Amino acid sequence: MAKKIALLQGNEACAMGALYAGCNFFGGYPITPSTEVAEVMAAELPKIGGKFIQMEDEIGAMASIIGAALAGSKALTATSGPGVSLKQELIGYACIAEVPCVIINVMRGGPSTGMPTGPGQSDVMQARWGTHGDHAAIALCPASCQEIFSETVRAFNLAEKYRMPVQVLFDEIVGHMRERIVFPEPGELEVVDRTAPSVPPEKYKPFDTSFGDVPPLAAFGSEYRFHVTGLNKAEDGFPTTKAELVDAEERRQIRKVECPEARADIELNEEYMTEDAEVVIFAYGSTARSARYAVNELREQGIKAGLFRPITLWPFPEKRVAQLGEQVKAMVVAEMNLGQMVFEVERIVKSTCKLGLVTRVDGDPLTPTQIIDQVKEVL
Amino acid sequence: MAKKIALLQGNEACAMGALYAGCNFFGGYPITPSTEVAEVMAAELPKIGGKFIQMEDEIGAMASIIGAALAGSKALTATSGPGVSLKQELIGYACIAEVPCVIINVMRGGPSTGMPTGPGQSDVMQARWGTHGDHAAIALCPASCQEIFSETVRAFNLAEKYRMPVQVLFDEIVGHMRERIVFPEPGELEVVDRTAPSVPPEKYKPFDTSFGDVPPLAAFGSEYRFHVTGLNKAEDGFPTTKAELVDAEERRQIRKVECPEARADIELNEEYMTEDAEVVIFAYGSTARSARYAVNELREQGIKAGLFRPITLWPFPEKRVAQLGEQVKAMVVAEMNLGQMVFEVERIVKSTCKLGLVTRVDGDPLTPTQIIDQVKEVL
Amino acid sequence: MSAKAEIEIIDAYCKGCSICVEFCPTKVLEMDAFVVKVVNADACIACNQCELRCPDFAIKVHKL
Amino acid sequence: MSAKAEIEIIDAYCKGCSICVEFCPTKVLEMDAFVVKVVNADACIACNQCELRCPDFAIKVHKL
Amino acid sequence: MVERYEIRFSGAGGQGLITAGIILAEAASIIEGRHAVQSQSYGPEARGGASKSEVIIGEGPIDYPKATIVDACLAMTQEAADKYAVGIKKGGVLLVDSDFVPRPPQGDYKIYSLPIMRTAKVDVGREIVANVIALGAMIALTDVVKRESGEQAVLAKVPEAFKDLNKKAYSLGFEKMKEVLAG
Amino acid sequence: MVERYEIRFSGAGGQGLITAGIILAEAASIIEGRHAVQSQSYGPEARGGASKSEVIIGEGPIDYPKATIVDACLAMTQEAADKYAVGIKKGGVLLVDSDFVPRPPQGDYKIYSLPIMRTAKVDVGREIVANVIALGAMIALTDVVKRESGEQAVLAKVPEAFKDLNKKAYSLGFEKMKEVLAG
Amino acid sequence: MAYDYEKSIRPGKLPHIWCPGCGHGIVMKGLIRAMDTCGLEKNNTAIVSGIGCASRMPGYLDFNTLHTAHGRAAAFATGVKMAKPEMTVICCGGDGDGAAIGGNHFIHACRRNIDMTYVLLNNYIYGMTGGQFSSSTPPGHLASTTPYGNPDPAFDLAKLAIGAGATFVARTTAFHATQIDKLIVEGIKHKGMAVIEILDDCPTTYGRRNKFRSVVDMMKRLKDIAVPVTAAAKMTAEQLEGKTLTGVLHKEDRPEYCETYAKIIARVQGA
Amino acid sequence: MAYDYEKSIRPGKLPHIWCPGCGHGIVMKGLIRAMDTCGLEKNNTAIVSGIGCASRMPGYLDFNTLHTAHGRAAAFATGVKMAKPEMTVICCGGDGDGAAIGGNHFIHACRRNIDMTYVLLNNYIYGMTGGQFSSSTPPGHLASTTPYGNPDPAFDLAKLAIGAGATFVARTTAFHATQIDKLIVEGIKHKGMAVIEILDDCPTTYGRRNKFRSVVDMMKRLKDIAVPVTAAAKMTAEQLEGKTLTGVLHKEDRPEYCETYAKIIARVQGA
Ligand SMILES: Cc1ncc(C[n+]2csc(CCOP(=O)(O)OP(=O)(O)O)c2C)c(N)n1
Ligand SMILES: Cc1ncc(C[n+]2csc(CCOP(=O)(O)OP(=O)(O)O)c2C)c(N)n1
Ligand code: SF4
Ligand code: SF4
Ligand code: SF4
Ligand code: SF4
Ligand code: SF4
Ligand code: SF4
Ligand SMILES: [Mg+2]
Ligand SMILES: [Mg+2]
Repeated sequence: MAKKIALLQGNEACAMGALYAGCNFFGGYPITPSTEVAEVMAAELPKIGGKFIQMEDEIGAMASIIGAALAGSKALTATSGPGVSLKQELIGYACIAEVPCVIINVMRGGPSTGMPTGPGQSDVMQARWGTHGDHAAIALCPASCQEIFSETVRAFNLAEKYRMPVQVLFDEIVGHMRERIVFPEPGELEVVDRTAPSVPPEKYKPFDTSFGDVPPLAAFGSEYRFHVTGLNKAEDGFPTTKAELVDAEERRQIRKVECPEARADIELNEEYMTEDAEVVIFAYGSTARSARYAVNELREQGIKAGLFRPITLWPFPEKRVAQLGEQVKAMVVAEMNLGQMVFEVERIVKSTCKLGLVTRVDGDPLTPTQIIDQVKEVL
Repeated sequence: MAKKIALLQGNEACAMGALYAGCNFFGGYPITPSTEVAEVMAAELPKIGGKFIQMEDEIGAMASIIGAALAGSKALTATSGPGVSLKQELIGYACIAEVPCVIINVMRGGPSTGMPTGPGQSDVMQARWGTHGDHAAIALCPASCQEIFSETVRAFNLAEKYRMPVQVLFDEIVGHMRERIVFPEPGELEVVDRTAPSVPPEKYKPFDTSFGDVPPLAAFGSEYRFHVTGLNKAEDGFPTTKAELVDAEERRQIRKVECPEARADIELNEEYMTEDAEVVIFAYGSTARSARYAVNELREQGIKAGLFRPITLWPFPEKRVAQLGEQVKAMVVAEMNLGQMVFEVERIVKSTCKLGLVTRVDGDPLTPTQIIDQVKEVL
Repeated sequence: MSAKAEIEIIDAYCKGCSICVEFCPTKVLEMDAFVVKVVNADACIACNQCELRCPDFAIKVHKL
Repeated sequence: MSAKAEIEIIDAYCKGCSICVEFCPTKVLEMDAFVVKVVNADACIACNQCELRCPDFAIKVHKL
Repeated sequence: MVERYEIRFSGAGGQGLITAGIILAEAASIIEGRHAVQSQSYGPEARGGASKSEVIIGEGPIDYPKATIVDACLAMTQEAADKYAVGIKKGGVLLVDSDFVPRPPQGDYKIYSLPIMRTAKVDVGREIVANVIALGAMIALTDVVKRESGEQAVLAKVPEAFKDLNKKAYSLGFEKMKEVLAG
Repeated sequence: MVERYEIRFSGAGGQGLITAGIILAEAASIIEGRHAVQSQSYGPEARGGASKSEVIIGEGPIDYPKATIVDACLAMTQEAADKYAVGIKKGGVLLVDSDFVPRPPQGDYKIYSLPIMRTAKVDVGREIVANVIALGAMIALTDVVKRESGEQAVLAKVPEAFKDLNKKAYSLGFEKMKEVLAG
Repeated sequence: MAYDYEKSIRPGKLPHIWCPGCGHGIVMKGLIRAMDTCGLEKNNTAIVSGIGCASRMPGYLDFNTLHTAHGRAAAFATGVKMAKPEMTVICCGGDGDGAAIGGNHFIHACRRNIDMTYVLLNNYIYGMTGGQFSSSTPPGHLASTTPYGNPDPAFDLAKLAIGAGATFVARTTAFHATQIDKLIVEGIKHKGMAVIEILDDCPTTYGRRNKFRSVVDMMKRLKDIAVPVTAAAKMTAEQLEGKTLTGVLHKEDRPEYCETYAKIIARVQGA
Repeated sequence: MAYDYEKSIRPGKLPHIWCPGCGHGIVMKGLIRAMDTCGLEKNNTAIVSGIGCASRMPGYLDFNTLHTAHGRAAAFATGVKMAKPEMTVICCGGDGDGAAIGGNHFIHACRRNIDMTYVLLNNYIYGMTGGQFSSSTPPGHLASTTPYGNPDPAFDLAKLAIGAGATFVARTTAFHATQIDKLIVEGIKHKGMAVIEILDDCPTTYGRRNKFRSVVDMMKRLKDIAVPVTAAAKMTAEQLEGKTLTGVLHKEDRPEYCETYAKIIARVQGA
């Protein structure tokens, strides 16, 4: 049987990916250029008995998905820069209370209202550091409609597996463009559900680390009942200020994402012609499409260029970038902002290769030519 | 005449510093451990005809100070992590609309509600990257009550001079401890006011770069009238999506803070025994007090230790840290979080010296002993 | 019957919503592709409805 | 007069607010430094006021 | 370098040119199994005023998703022509509505004109199908997809009741353009 | 190393021990011109339950602002003693209220006791001055500031109407402690 | 002479960005007439909005104008007003901006009874973002996020404002063009928080989806549903079914916030 | 037998953290009795709060409990309820939490008429943070941020809830202990958004500053100001000056939100 295919907008693909992953709750607030995600969810969720709610604001939207997730749903919200900024406090809540949920950020130009209909990639550092306090972050950054579909599925999987909020960031360009999507059959892509408790209800502790760094999570309304708070908490979920308990939970929450095994599990990169590359372009999202175009051009001109495209932005793919840093003469970071991921790249490759940066924030995408010029300048 | 002296809490010193700097508007929302700043302002402002308003939430508080600042006030708000997270969207607004104002963040443990009465230093990366979009940031981090006073004055000066929001971050320890303050006489510390327009009203453009990267700012209710928006704007203050104009304003807003002259003007560090140091401890806020204690101990033990204490956290003191990186064998970052400024230090000194990190997040301050141990381990 | 007002239409502002046409009690106005035009100047009774209701500042009633 | 109820006080919960003392219509209770104590057990009419109003779950009226 | 063909549809907001672009992209990528990316203008300018829709078609994956040098451009109004009939490749083509674009921007490309709106109004009786006429004409002009693919894509998009109407519109556009080309 | 003297006041919330700490810090840093840092417990425990106030006094700037090894500690209640009479230095001192701390925690330090609350109630007639009595006693015990400095700092803190009362309380505390020390 | 709107509009800013037939232009004209009637001084007046189509209004008006973030107009305006109580402060913006995301600032401004005039353009929809339902979209109606009809009950915005403590609350519609300025004038003259809700039309994102054939249809509906409070007094509940009261719905005298604060300053400084 | 509160309280969690005399404990007892009367199943009930002293309540109660962020209880609760409409959802929290920072979620939950019961503990103050005034502190009163008397008018929270569309609104006080559970029971049984405001006392941060000599004094004031709605009907405006109405202040029938949504699902799936 032929697979279902369709020409879909990136935002539509995102909604379709969410549904594939088992999403059955959407809480949102409209904002350009993300609104189509909500619109598709509003139409599709009732068909599967899921719930769509448009909340009074982005804070309420974030609150609603955390509430729904604790009641057992796979919950999604979609927004853009201003909305993500408003959600910061509750993103931190989802981190500390270890609640799986997915946040889509279709990036526009900013700061503030900025350029609502222009593309941007200037929320990538915010995805790591936006909320106060220490916490880990997982952020994915697809570059095509098909990949938006699959990365949204993966975002749900990672949220469920690591019991935390996961952000998917893509820029307005991929969010709004249309490409062919081949819909995976059910079962074709992995779909992960949170680990349910295996102990009897009276033994259940929502942060029982005897099950590892990611304790099983029950659902409100099941035979398990439990307490959730945004304060530092002990294994039983109740607040504590005991130094050793606070220390343990804070460090565990970073470790569960940043230990080598988790990093390896979460990391996903695409490399293009890097094997023999002397210069590697580091680019993500739609910018990586221009970069790929540039790589082809450069190769034609006899320059051994390659593309490193992180699909997982956070945790940052330190190891692989370090390896490439040792291999190449130069790395060129291309981003649709005034320099953000370049700080991470610099941190990793500083001592090993030259570094170039090409940026753009005027509402138009970086062109292959701009990237090519920067590569030549750095070499 | 003897100077006025008093034993003041850090938070009280902050309020006093603000008044010294000419602050005449406070818009806030209570939150531990920052509330005393508001309490003092509530008592003091009416005495000088200033205005104190407790808003309905932190977003409203931030909005109110931007409004007041545009009406000509020197405006302050004070909060802590959760409040800063909520303010992120409007901090971005103040950036893009170039409105001078000062935000105090008395840092507690967290993410989320975390440990409301415990100290923390885990909002320092948020101070740089918390809001979406590209923007510059100025963040100061005093370590004593006297310095809270003077850095609050400096924060207002920088806000006015660079026409932007400035954050002052200090941890609960300095915020809540009491020390002697010697009040500077009027005139003893510099007090800067925003540059008023020099052109006649009909010629006034609120972002007129012919006056430099920081255009003069008029006040609502004066003979100048103008338009302010959070959209990308042209020199006349009206929205634009013209690529070259957007590009120019976005880059200017970074440049006005990050160009070498501005950096030199904004940067302030304290160094202790660094001249001949073979190992430098990089620490800020109350942690730097422990670090200083540790330096003394280490020196007694014959280890040539020194302390580098950035008072200006952002823009990051890249140049001086790089110099020290070349001088020393190792740098040890000590912070009351799980590793934040260490990323910046690593980025700068990666290729030149060894790097150590000692962190603490359990509600107690880093002790000198912990720091000493880490120094010895790294060496 | 003679016009009680002169109707000025600012073509550059008119978006052709036809509100003025519909509200004019004496059918002075008519749509012309994307903008409105005066087709029956003499019928104007200077009631000001068109000016009052035009969302686009595109029509002015100059009483004679 | 004989007690209509036995009054149980959980010292560990009692915060000594004295609400129960004030609301007891028959002066069964009295403050003793930081906690309440029964001083006039026989007078208790089992009206339940003390239990109802104690904010701390510290007093129980066991009807006899 | 993967070979790419870039087409831009432009006109007034509400003329259905976004849809025309989508249909073309579907014809190329769903029906013919090639690669296509469609994108469009958003923002204040998309609401009223001029709007545009771009389709890039290629035999392999399309990297850069925006137009670089346009192979073929359609402009339905003068405003759209002034704003969007730019960056057309040397030797490319520009098709304009002869009634609404009195002054087609000149350049190193061939300019064709057809009374598209008029055809919709007069020959089909429904202005709303102007975009399908335009699509037919652009396919005739560029041969970027097969005539049948375009038709199939159009028919897949419209409700049963409007299939005949649109079929007619598509054919009219296609044929009128071929006539012009035949000179 | 700058020499530092660490004093901790602890007791029940509301007993005024924070104020006692502040007054001591003022005596040292404002009146005697030395260096002092005062800090206290915050949080749920500060509201009811046990609370503490720490003062570090030194001749030079005080770096680490929290207690490291406590030279002298006061505990007004058993709960406070259990929680906060810890980390007292070898050879240090612990002063407890004899009525409210039946079981002072033992250690390598000297333990003294005074009926502080009782003195306030019986000798001064106002429980509210217990903290000033305690302050007088701690100053007598430690000599960390001069007797007069402490008194001056107390008087600077209270309204005119209460000056005599507090003066009396301070002296009582000071003298009773000296008596105990005199053995 | 035709009404001189231009003197209140910034040179070169017309045509505005609103769609053909959008009621926001009609309301802006009413606001201009009202400010004119009150003789407001341009330099001494601030007009503050949030984000949305309606919130673009300040950009056209030749006063001190502040286009803030979505939902925050009332809070920014509170800062302006507290800082310079001598200024006249007017807020304007949409239903979504003012009552959905901005609901909290709105109700607290009402509670404080701070002296400003809030012109709330209720077009039943989020226009700017393409027609998602707002908290004032009628139940059952269609919007881009309610493909099966809106499940949400709608706010009665005037009732909300009254519940929150606003001391002047009025309502009219874009059809009742001459009432717009009359009510705004009353609002500006009122000392305290004045809310003027104006039922408005968005042909582009609301009208089309909800089967209005034209803007004029939408105008007719506004005309039909409006019942002046005075008339309503004499009507039965059945007759009022589906109708909306217009005119001044509530007016009371309470101390104004900035004045109360000024008294505190005077008291403190006097002492 | 004494009332068995323990069966609803998590083992080992008492004593609670509230200060001596804090009314929050009295309200919690009322809530326990009410849930008991309604026979709520522990596993099928969620209790959601924000941040504040009052918001610590869920931690003690042996149900599904969710202690969220300051002001967000109603929004989290909306997510829980929409996800599992079969659960009983109860919100509780303070005046600051529910009506100051949380005002927007509160009014929108009222508007939606989603089936939950909101127990709003109004102690006129921000207790947790040490006594700053809240949006329900009476004008003129003292708080740590109103050293010269509160300039802010106070919300009438019940009026706000009614204005926002809540379909069941009641009020009582911590003095009227037996009325607490009666009204909460009515609220839980009511299908839709039920708001029960309970005037409460905070001796620590409000009482002392405002010259109440004791908790009992504060209780007496609560007794004095309360007038049952029924009695109020027969009183003059003067007699009602300074009084607060108690009892069921508003009750109406409107479609409940989750039910409306369920109908949409049924319709879509049926089609
Ligand atoms: C924080 C934030 N959230 C969402 C948006 C997106 N947004 C812009 S305008 C708008 C709605 C506008 O509706 P309304 O206020 O009713 O005004 P209208 O456009 O209908 O006049 C929305 C949701 C935004 N700009 N900022
Ligand atoms: C975002 C945020 N802002 C502020 C605070 C600080 N805060 C905690 S509780 C509280 C007020 C609590 O008052 P209320 O809700 O009335 O409850 P009460 O303590 O009086 O019972 C405040 C302001 C916070 N935790 N989070
Ligand atoms: S003034 Fe009246 S009669 Fe004259 S054109 Fe306008 S609407 Fe028609
Ligand atoms: S009402 Fe105004 S915009 Fe509409 S058609 Fe008439 S003149 Fe043109
Ligand atoms: S039951 Fe009544 S009479 Fe008995 S002790 Fe309690 S309050 Fe007093
Ligand atoms: S009411 Fe309860 S807490 Fe208060 S004194 Fe009586 S038993 Fe103790
Ligand atoms: S979208 Fe609606 S509200 Fe916005 S300008 Fe167009 S008609 Fe007006
Ligand atoms: S501070 Fe007030 S509200 Fe909080 S527990 Fe104490 S008495 Fe209760
Ligand atoms: Mg609207
Ligand atoms: Mg309260």
